[in-house]
Amino acid sequence: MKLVYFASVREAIGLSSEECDVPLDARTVGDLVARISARSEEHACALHDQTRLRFALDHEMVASDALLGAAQELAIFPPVTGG
Amino acid sequence: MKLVYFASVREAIGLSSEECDVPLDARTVGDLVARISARSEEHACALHDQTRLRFALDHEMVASDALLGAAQELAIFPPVTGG
Amino acid sequence: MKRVRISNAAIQPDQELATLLGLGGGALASFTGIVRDDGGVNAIELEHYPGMTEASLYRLIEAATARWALLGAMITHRVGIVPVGAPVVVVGTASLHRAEALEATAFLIDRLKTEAPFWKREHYTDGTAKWVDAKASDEARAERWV
Amino acid sequence: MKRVRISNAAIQPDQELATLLGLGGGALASFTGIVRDDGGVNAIELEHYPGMTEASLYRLIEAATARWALLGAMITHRVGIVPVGAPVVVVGTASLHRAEALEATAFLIDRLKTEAPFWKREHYTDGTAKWVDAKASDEARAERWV
Repeated sequence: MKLVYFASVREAIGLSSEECDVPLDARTVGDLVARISARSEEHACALHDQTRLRFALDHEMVASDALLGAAQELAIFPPVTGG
Repeated sequence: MKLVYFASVREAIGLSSEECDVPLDARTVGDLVARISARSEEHACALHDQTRLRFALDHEMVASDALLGAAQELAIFPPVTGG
Repeated sequence: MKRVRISNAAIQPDQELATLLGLGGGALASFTGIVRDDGGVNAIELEHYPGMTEASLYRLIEAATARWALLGAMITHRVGIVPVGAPVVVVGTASLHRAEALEATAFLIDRLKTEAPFWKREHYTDGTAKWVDAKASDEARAERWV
Repeated sequence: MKRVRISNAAIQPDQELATLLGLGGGALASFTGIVRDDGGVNAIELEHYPGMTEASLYRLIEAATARWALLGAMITHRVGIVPVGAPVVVVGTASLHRAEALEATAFLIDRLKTEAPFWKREHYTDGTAKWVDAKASDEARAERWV
């Protein structure tokens, strides 16, 4: 799965995208985000509070309990502030 | 008092404005409109149904029971259709 | 900035709204009314009540600025013969945040429809013409703001 | 007519809205968002999620046209560095009658604020910069349309 990060999440992790293998026991977005947190100090810091994050699977906003299914891209970002 | 007419009322009466002396017993807009109706066949036809007319005293929309007071101009017209 | 303009000539919505862009606010909402081709109409003719027209539009702008925190509000209305496809009215408001401008714009056009002394006559392609009847739905929309 | 445009360059609201004037409708409503001078801000920087941005704005336009009888709807959003006073977003809708265009315009900008993947950073005159926090009031306004 491709992971993409935006805005303050991108800055905190220090990457705009990276690849990750989805563990068999990671069924939801929340499961996978918990795994990604373990990658580094920066990941842990950026992702520890899921309530302050928003997620999109293949360009569609989803909640953290959404099933990963066959999605190819998970985006993690703070609440949007356009307009 | 100056009387001014607009749109279908103006066309039905055949005048855009005229002068009228306000009778002492005409206290409201409705009273005066009833008097004006008696001026001609055209006036009667244009003004007989006050529910289909709108009125303005000195440039301010009023109901037919508004007091004439010291107003100088009474406008009589159909419901407005601008915009 | 409060502005009312009655125009005998064609109106350009962007020129009418230009001033509102520079007031320092974050939001500009606008409404443009255009002559619709309603089956055989080739133009409308707008009669108005000079003097009262301007006064009633200013009163609406005063009511809007009393109700919402606006940086500016403008209404431009065309009179005379207006061909199909041409703008008849432009209403615009500017505010710091969007809620105020969006609501004030709806308020101004809704109330204009029932309070400002304009009368519309449709001219048809066959040469006939007919005064437009007021709509009950316009009254209902204006009532929402009372 | 449905159109979404993401622009790196300055946007001209009137050019963005021009097509909506010629769709035969009687009503054009629009909203323009402008960079506000919020105490020491000299520009904002807009980051977005290419691909998802366009998809989410199209989804909003589809939702609006399913809900209201619209003749057209467009959204243009600027990205990159945008100076104070410049337009950031233009939303426009056209319809036969005014209620649809007025409501659909409010719907589109309200939902865009909470669903479209844009992030704003304020650049201050002292050289510092800060990500803008999402507002609870934006969530509340978007909820009105659910």
